Amino acid sequence: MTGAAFDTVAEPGHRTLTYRDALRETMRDALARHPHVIILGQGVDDHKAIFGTTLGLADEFGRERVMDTPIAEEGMTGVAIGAALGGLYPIHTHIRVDFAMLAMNQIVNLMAKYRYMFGGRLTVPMLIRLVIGRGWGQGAQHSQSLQSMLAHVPGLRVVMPAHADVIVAGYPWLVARHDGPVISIEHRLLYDVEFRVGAETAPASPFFSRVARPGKHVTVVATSIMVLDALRAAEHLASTAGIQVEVVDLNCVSHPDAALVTESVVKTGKLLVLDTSWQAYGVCAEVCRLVCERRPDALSAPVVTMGMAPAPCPTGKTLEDRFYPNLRRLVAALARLATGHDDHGIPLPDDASQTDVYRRFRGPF
Amino acid sequence: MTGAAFDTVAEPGHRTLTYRDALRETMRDALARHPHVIILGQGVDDHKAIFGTTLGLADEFGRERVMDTPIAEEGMTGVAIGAALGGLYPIHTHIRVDFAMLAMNQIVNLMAKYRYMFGGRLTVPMLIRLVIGRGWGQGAQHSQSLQSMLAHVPGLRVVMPAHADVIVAGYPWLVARHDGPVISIEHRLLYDVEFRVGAETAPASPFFSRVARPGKHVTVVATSIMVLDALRAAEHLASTAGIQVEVVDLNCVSHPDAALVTESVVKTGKLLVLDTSWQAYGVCAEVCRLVCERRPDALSAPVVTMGMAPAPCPTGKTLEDRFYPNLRRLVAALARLATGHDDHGIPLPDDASQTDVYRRFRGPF
Amino acid sequence: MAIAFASLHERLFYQALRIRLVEQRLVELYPSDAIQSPVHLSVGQEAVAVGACEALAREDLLFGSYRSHAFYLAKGGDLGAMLAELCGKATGSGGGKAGSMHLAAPDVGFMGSSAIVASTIPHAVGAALATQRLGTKRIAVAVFGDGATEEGVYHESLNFAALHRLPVLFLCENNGLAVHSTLAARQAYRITAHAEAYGLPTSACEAGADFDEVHRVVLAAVTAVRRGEGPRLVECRTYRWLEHVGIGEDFDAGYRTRAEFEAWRAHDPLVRETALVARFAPAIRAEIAAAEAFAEASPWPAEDELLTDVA
Amino acid sequence: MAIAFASLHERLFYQALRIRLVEQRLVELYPSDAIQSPVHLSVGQEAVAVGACEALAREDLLFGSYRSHAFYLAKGGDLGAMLAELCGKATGSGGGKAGSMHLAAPDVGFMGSSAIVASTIPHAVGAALATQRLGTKRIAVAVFGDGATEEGVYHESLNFAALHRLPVLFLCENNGLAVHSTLAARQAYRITAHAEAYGLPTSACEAGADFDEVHRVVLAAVTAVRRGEGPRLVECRTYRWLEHVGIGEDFDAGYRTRAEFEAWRAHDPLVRETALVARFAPAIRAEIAAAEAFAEASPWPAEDELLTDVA
Ligand SMILES: Cc1ncc(C[n+]2csc(CCOP(=O)(O)OP(=O)(O)O)c2C)c(N)n1
Ligand SMILES: Cc1ncc(C[n+]2csc(CCOP(=O)(O)OP(=O)(O)O)c2C)c(N)n1
Ligand SMILES: [Mg+2]
Ligand SMILES: [Mg+2]
Repeated sequence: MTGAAFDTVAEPGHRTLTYRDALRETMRDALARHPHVIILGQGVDDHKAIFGTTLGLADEFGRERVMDTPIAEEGMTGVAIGAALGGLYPIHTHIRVDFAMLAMNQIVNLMAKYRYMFGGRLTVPMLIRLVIGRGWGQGAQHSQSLQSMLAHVPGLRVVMPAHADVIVAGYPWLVARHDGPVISIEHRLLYDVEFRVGAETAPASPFFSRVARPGKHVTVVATSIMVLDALRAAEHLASTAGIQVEVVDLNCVSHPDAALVTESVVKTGKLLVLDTSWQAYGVCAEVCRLVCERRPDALSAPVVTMGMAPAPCPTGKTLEDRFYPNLRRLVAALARLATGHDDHGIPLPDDASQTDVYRRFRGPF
Repeated sequence: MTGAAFDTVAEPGHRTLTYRDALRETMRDALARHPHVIILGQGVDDHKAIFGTTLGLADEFGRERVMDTPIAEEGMTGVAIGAALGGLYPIHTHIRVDFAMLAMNQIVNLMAKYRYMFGGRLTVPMLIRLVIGRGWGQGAQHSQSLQSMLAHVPGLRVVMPAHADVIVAGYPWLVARHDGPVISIEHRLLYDVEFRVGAETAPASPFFSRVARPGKHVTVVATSIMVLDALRAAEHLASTAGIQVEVVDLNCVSHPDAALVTESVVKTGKLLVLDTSWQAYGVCAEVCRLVCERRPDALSAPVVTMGMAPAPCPTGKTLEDRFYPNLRRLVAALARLATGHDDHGIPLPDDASQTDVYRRFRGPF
Repeated sequence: MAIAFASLHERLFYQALRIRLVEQRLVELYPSDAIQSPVHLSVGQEAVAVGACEALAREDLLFGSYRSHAFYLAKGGDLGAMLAELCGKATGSGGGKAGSMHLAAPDVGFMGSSAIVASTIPHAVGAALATQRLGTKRIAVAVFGDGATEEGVYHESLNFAALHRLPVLFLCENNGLAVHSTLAARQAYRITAHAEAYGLPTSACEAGADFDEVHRVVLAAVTAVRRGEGPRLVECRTYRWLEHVGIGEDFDAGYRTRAEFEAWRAHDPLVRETALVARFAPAIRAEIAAAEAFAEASPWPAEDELLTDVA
Repeated sequence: MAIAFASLHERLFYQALRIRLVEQRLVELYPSDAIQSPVHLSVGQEAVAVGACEALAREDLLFGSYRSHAFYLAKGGDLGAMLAELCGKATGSGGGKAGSMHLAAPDVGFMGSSAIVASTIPHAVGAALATQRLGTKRIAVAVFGDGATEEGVYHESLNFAALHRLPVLFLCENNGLAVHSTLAARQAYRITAHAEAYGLPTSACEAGADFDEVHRVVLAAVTAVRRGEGPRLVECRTYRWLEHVGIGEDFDAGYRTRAEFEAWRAHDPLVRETALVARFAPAIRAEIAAAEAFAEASPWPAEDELLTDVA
């Protein structure tokens, strides 16, 4: 990690834990340390426990603090806002970001605006956890990745951690120090992935972007699980062709570090944006804006963007596989971008070798 | 007008009508020609009649076809979708786009996906009319311009007519020929503005972008009422400094004409994007993507973007005036962009409140 | 204000009259464009706010709508801060960012108001949840119009409140109208009977212009809620004298009759009890004049306020 | 299928058994990964679909949820197209884009199914509005679970349907569960009494495994709706045998007991009437095998299908 906002955080030694455990640990600590924290959401207290991220917490802290809710996204988001206004710190979960469309009014018109609209007299400290995902025929209504809708709205802070350290250091900071609403977007396929984090981590703001791997030939700006894809592609290109890909983890998509992105593009001259959603009006577009407003002259080639195909998500496997970027297509695009031509002769990974993380994922969800 | 998709439409002779009357005429004709058209929305049948755009229609066609509704945006959007599936062509109105946040689930998860999700077996031909606006202390919840959230989602077509001819020719085409859902975003301050349209217009698709004014020194890509601002600024710069601004009316923001935009930027080398919403993840970002993916090398200067300040909309007049771009700041930005420096000596128009300008200004365009 | 009240009636009268005179003053001021903001006036509906707030404690948390001048004042919101807010001044209740539709006075438990119909109803429920968790004594109150009950979130809010027996009062100001639509064009249910389906005890006050009566009905409900008996709903019938938004009358618009208005007016204590009006009006007018002067003398927000308190 | 039925009971039995055997076959097939899609099975709930669809005409429009195999088949959806769809094949009911959660068969009035809880309820209301406007005879049916009634849109849908006396039947499959949550954790109301607050006549069928009984209750409601008497609600109590999504049992998960299941099972005609099972199963199994073969032999969607039928 270079230029990481957590440089100050890493202690000597480290430990390995899954993204899921990072979340569970963080949720547990929040409940244990702060009596005014509550977790609410459909199924937070059941045996599936939001992909395991709230497992055991209802038993430990009681169902008044780890509350199952009716199926009523708008209402429960409003309840969470009211609870925050009443002195609690609510953590509200949705097992699919798609369901948050039902709560857009509360999120966009109320939660995002309470502070400003009342001239700073009222604040809404709370965390909404939204799960995104992909694969296994989830289909059009269970596979979206709607971060750009949220990041468009001033008043919201939206993070998409690609690494457990953002959770372990950042989320305690949110609960203890930040008095506004934050949205955490978590990719389902990350839950099983293991990460190394400092043995002890001090709370620190998660509102940053960072270089996840330094390089000099091409810049990839990526979000969430796509950062892992980018790192794999970078590894492949380094070992097979000596191409050094710089991977920027955008992380805080609502407040991306424009200077960091620009600096990288100035260094490499070549940019590929890799996002979990559609390109149009998404992170792909926003990163282009950041560069266009600063140093478009630094670009020595057209920007390449990759995301979901411009369609709803189909369920059939053959279509679904084409719907998402895969490692082979990513490496191909990077090789073309880095070398400037198609006949670069760089070996591409098998279509079959695409992300074992995805391979390991098995329904039912 | 150059490169206009309606070139074929204009008949010899023309007439002048307001944006409001263009809508009312179109709504009336749709009801008169197509028995399966219904209009539904809060207040469509009252004396205010959606800013006059449905005036008299309930009396003429009956309240079963021009239906007032309960205050239930999610439900009524679902009802409209079901009515479309059942054989009607519903036109659903919201007097503020902000209220459509309550219907995002139906719009994003259902309406946008019905066709694809069922492999083309079901279609949802319908029109949603959303009003955007500005000024007079409407505040944080009545002044948003949320087109990018909608345009991000495959399955939706979103138009933001800056000229009455798009309505007069395009909306009859939608009702008669298009079998998918379309969203019309109408700026409230346009209703009173007069436009010149062909005396007779043939129905034609409104899914296009066009050059509203040709020029060669700078390109402005604008949406909705901002096109009028851009034309005013272009006029000012042409007459005071001989700077020829090319104004591109993006019009169909979900399916913008990337080639047209790129061609203009290749010609001028300089781009300013002027939108009714926030820049981040908005039209400003998307237009940057279109250029970055094609010809970033054509840019001889950083792109300038203008939209709402990155905050919820304040109500007090002094703050509100700063919240929106105005003609003076637009001209200043264009002069700087065109000349490459700040001390260009080009006279700027007064810093009048843009809202006041619109209240006085009437067209025709 | 060192005014001596001989009775509760007099004290409530004073408050209702104060709200009436404030809003009538807004009507006078509006054409000057000092207030460049939409106003949804409560003229005719003041008694609901006054009667209800009398039944509440200062620390009880109340959530309102865009039509909240009356509740803001009745709950104890500062008049000067309100007028300054309407004029977009830095001393306004929201620092000039709120306008008429987003008044707030958290120090007296007026927890904000929203221009999205029904949207603060679940906030009151959430505040009641916080009360329950934190073990405090206060209750929460959701104030909303008849039209707001049509929104899905109302159903969700009633259900959750009833399910957890939360200390929240649902207070419906039923003026029979949503903008220009009558109840018959919008609702297949009766508001009290509907709420009872969720197990909420309800009560109705037909005489919504009678603040004594409103106070009696609301107090009974508030007492039960505060005792921990779970949520309740009170419906007050009332009448909006002026147009939905703005300062005019609109009896000629076709959606209602002047006769209806006259009937309500005939029972309005603020119209009938002229002696009390004569006694109280001068002091109130003086207070309003001072508040106006304060608003006028107040500075505009600094330019950099545009980007403060965003996130 | 030239099978002779001696009675309505037999015919309904056959259909219910067919659905049961189809889903039990899916349970067998699932580990092979031929179906790479979540499945929400209706095992235990088939009788509701069969009894209800028997009361409907082919042209009546029915809207379902992610748990719709039973209603898709009962309404007359093609079995081969369903299995092909589950396998992501081009011949599937949605051309391989729909999966288990989005079955549709518009030709027989099965108007699609959605994975967003409650989201098609207003579609049925809208379809009923279309029927009313176009003067056709058909009615619309919204099928949804008990959990769906918690969503705000349910309130909005009941109100609008009742207000305009639309020809729509609200049919609630109450299996007492939303994922792993019991009714007591979610609802402060009773579903029938709540609907009555909107003026909807309601009826309940406690024996939701008994298709004859379901048919009787639904037919009475459908007849009234078709006669133009306005919307109605029918609640059928039923029981989900398997886990919420997927093919396993989960009585050890802690949210329900096996005893509950056994009680339902003991009353299930498909379990009790073994002679009918023996008589009908072979023909059904043959049909399933043919459908499976069809699905397996079907081609994958062409690559360019990815971007067709978008907008
Ligand atoms: C979600 C939403 N939909 C529509 C509107 C437009 N609108 C403003 S006030 C109003 C009527 C509300 O009626 P009611 O709740 O009875 O309150 P009243 O105005 O009568 O006090 C409507 C429909 C809105 N502000 N918010
Ligand atoms: C809007 C929404 N919220 C949450 C979910 C997750 N979810 C899927 S099924 C379900 C339970 C629905 O229960 P019910 O309506 O009773 O139907 P059942 O599954 O019992 O048939 C939930 C909460 C969803 N799909 N959509
Ligand atoms: Mg009202
Ligand atoms: Mg259920």
